[in-house]
Amino acid sequence: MARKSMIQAINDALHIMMTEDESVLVLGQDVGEDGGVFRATVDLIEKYGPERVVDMPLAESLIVGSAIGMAMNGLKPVAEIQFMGFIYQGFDQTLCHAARYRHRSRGRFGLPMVVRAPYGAGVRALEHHSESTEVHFASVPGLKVVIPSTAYDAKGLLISAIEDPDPVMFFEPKRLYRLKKEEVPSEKYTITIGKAHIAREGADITIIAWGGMMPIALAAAEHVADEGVEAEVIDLRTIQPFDVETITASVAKTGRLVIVHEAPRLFGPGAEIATQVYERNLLHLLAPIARVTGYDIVPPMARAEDFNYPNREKIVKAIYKTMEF
Amino acid sequence: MARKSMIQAINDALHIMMTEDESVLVLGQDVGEDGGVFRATVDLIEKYGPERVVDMPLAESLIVGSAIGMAMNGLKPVAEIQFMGFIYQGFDQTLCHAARYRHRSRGRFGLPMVVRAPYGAGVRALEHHSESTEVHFASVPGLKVVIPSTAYDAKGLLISAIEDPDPVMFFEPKRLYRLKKEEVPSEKYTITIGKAHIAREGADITIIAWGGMMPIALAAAEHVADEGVEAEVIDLRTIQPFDVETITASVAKTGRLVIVHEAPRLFGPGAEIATQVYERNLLHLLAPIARVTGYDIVPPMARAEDFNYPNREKIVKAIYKTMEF
Amino acid sequence: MKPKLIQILNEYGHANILQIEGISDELMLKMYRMMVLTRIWNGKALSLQRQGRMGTITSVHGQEAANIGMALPLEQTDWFLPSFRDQGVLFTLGVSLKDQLLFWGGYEQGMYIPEHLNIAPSCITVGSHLCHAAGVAYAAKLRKEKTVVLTNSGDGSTSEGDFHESLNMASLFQLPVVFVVQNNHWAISMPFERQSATETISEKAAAYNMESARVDGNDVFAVYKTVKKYVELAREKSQPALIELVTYRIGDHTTADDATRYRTKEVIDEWIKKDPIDRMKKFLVETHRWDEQQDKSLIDECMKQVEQAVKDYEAVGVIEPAEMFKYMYHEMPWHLKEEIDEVKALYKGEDA
Amino acid sequence: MKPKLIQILNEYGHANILQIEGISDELMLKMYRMMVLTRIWNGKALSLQRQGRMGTITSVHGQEAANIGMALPLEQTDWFLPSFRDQGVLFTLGVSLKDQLLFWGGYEQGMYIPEHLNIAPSCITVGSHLCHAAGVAYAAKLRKEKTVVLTNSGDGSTSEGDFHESLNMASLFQLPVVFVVQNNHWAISMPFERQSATETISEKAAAYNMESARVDGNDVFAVYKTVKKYVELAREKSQPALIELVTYRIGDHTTADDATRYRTKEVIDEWIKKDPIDRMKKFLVETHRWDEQQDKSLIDECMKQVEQAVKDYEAVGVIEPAEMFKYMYHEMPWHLKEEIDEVKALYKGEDA
Ligand SMILES: Cc1ncc(C[n+]2csc(CCOP(=O)(O)OP(=O)(O)O)c2C)c(N)n1
Ligand SMILES: Cc1ncc(C[n+]2csc(CCOP(=O)(O)OP(=O)(O)O)c2C)c(N)n1
Ligand SMILES: [Mg+2]
Ligand SMILES: [Mg+2]
Repeated sequence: MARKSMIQAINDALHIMMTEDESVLVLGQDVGEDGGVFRATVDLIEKYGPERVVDMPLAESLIVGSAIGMAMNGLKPVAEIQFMGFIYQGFDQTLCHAARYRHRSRGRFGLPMVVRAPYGAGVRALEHHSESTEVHFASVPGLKVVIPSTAYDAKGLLISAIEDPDPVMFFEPKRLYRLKKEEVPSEKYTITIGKAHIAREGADITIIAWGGMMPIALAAAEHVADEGVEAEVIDLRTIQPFDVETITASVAKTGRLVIVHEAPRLFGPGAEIATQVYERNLLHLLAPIARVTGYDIVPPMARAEDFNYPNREKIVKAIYKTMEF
Repeated sequence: MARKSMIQAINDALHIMMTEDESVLVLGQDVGEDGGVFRATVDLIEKYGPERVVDMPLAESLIVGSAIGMAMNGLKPVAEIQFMGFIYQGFDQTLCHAARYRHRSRGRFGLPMVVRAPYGAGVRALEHHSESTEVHFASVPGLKVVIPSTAYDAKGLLISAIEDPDPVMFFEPKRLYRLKKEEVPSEKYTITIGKAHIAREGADITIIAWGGMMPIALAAAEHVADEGVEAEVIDLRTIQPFDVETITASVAKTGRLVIVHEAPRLFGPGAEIATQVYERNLLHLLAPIARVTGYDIVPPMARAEDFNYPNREKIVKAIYKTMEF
Repeated sequence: MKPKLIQILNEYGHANILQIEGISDELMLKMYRMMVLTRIWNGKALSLQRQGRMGTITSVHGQEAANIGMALPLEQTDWFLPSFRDQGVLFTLGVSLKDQLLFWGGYEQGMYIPEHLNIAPSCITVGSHLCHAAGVAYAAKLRKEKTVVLTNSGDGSTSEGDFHESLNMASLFQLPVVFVVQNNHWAISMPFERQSATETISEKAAAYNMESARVDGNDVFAVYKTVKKYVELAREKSQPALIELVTYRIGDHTTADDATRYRTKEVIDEWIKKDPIDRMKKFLVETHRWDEQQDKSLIDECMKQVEQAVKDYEAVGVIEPAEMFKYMYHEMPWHLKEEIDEVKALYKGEDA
Repeated sequence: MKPKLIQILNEYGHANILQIEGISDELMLKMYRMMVLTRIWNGKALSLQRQGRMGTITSVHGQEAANIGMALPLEQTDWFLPSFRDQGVLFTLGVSLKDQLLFWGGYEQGMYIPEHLNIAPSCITVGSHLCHAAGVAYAAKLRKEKTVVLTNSGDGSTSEGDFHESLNMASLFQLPVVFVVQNNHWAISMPFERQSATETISEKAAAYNMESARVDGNDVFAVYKTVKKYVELAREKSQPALIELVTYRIGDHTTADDATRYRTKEVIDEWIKKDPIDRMKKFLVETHRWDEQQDKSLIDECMKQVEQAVKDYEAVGVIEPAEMFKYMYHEMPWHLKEEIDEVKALYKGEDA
């Protein structure tokens, strides 16, 4: 056990998997000597050499596309896209190829590959550095989408993603990369993809969140607890395929639901979760499901960033509105 | 007035706009002498010359990207992507640039551009020729998404799209291109983007559909009418921004809703529509909203295509299930 | 600088004798047989399509030498990543006539490639598979295998960004991949000179500091020998190459296309004179390796093979709806299970 | 074939006299002044960043000659499509010091370019804007304007598919666009020789049958004259070009980067000897066009200008939340109106 930040836990997972399995390799922009712009891949090149820690040319379609070829031919590539905002140039490769090779080859070429990318606001950098567009991947049949919210989860989920026989989009909340350190076991462990985690139990209302929204969702839950409202907070962890069972069980108990995500609202990830809950729990619901989300705009640059993103106050407001319906 | 197929109506709209406005130009693969693989652009090159009817190299990112530049510099480009399945290579240009230029330039460079693409099943061709992924565009702030379902609408909506000061994704249901001819006025007319059309009135249940799903939605409505169920059928026409008013008014009246789309279900366009209705009409709803959609799979090739797509029977079944809830 | 066109067997059936040394008679006859078989299969498939017994299909007519010539240098452990006008390559490498009928006939199962063949499923999005090829080659090189990766794409693919990104990577990492581009002069209605700012494809290799060659793609000897040379360089020195095969699309782009809209019959006639099969037959007959009698039997035999494949194809029948869901993931997630149940409930009454 | 490097003013401040004929003293001093101003602004912005008064920012230190030299040949009606290391180009073309502080300081309003300047907002996604440039040039050519389009991108952009697609289009349609690439040797931590399979960028023009040149990018005369030559060719003959400016990124990639992780101080020192401003000053002083006294006043004057800009920037204050929604569409759709109401209700108590 040691105290690790999320970025260290991610680095830890990569070290473990590269040691354990010769077929695991890392590729992306600046992943070698530089160790990645967020330092997710530090010290890998020293240990595993430049052939397994591959500094790629500045070409996202190629990064995803060549990872596909590697996965077809016996490797388990972990591709890093520097920011989610640059992933779209690899969208054709992801949607038309990564997601479909198993199907297209009638099961012969499953692709055990991971595409990692930091997502969401938090570094106050230029345009394209604060995207939260996981829904573009969640809506692609054949992909899995995983988003951790703690250092512990990041390590376990990333190891699971690398071992997964299907392509996994692994989005990392950059605002949490170094926010705090927590105990992370030094050995290998996995966390099941497709299972949500109940981060806080409660009987009055359910909150679903993931990634960068988890700390504020929990803070909101603590806040309303002072006023006697016990919120159950579900960390979704996997966006696709998401854990509909845990969600519906919780809502069956609480009758109320707030969904929190950074992504824009319209046609965002919350819509599907809400719809599934309505389809399954309509008669249990005591109020309309509330969504607390980023707005339907271009993610603002540094100065307006805070206005756009969900925060504790917005969630608390939604909780009360839902409670009082 | 003359009887025209949808593809002829689209061609008609292009002729009218190119005659009326010198800044309108058409670009894409095989749009010139060949007139486009579906013949949407026939006879344009003869009338307007190769400089305004531009056969582009085989490069989708460039087709969208150069259209952006044209729109910045005073033109109104209408770009054709040969099939929706090949649009993803232009996704970065669409999401990061077409959708954002107005915002990024603080209003200076609005982009009056249209990207047309045939979508959906119906030609029984190879993989990538039957996609219905309008949700990838509907979820992008800054874009509009329009899908016509009749020859009349195709003409009026395309003219509106070309005149629109913002980028419009215009998806054409290829299965309806030549299905039948109908009366289409030969003069110029527009249809408001953002307004749905009530294609059939009814008081018992609302059906929302668009594009290639409209004929079967109407057929389903006629079918249940024989059993005394009067369905109101809304042709959404614009997916983003969709006409929430018409929808909620109808559901307030009927209390029941079936949403029909070809696109895969999970995180599909129906989820947002359903969620908005639940948010606004929860107390009017007499049953959960039903979704009749394509499945969450790779669109099948010819032999299995019919199994995947919504048809009259599937809709009728959903109507009865909703009525009997 | 337009590179020289490599030719061994000219359109009159005359071959440069020195250049064909080392090509055994057996191999020559195999080349010829595979070209004939491919053409007969192609003709049959097109006619099935006209009768509504086949889906939309690309015609490989005229490109048989390019197809067969590029396939023969490969070894069993090598890889091939096809696009969509390489039926002849696939047949030569061991894909069955029937599976290709299934594929073009709209059956997903036609996309299955038997485990013993290192062949990717056909890539329909132009150029995307070149990135995959670079990755496959990277994996082979990492493991220090002596494996070569071959890709096929069309002249149109050279305009796509993926072409550029893949060639740059292959050269940077010196990957054992041979990029073959069949320049059949057309990308649907676009002639190559309107597709590309360069006169040839092979000269584009300069941007990647890569070896390249420009070959008469209707000359099976030249195609074979050039591809073989670069396949061996890739194998021995892990060195990539770009090979342009200059050929011609005799047919429409696909059965959905009508090429009379954008090109004249005269040009096609010019190219029919350069037919790869005709010239090979002339050569074989004139050098007494072949005669009309043998030719007739070969054609008969190929027709029989094709007829049998058609029979087998048409015997396959309908697809189970549940098949659609089978290969989306290694393990089926809940929502697909629910959807299968939905489908089963819907179609339970019917044959399907 | 590695093309020859064009140089007029060497690192010792000696210029080829024949080559600078036609560059007036006034223009020389303008070049110098803009380079100095850009460096001072850059240093100030970096120091504001260290103090937490500025966002993440790219440093243009060392690339001033490339920046200013490419800007000066443009006419008022020409277009410029920037990427993100061309502050000097923007200043030279008329963008204010303050607006660039706002932009890097995290204010969207810093992205606004006044109507009289044909400048696109900065493109952060590497290479995408090259496609836009082709489109802008297409529109100009269609209208038969004598307008030239200039783009700037970095060596890293040459790996992207958009680079390839754009240059192919520009050459195919013979568009009046000049693609300038600042080869500053690095794309974050990747040296150019690991980015690209060719030794130079200019030789890539062969794949597009396009004119190209390779220029000492720290030599403002060579940059200016070469860009001017191709801008004029573009204007007169509607002919595209690719120009590689060989320079060096003296600073970290951005203020978020730590270049000591991947490169040594020694290399930087080598390049500091080739500094574009030092050599220009030497030249100006040695040829009696300038003296230390004037230099001191210039620096003072630039510092004052920059200080004023900083004051103006810091006076701007907070953004209204409703600003976020303003330019998403020409007309605001219902859902944005609802969201604005939400935001207004949330923040109504506060200053914002
Ligand atoms: C990315 C992409 N865009 C468009 C298409 C539609 N399309 C199919 S084949 C083709 C032309 C291909 O030309 P070429 O590469 O020369 O191959 P050929 O058909 O001549 O064999 C086009 C545009 C496609 N399949 N993929
Ligand atoms: C498409 C895309 N991928 C990745 C990035 C992240 N990124 C920002 S700058 C940069 C390196 C750019 O290098 P170069 O083009 O040489 O320009 P320079 O920074 O040297 O001016 C990278 C990888 C990006 N902005 N866009
Ligand atoms: Mg071709
Ligand atoms: Mg650089």
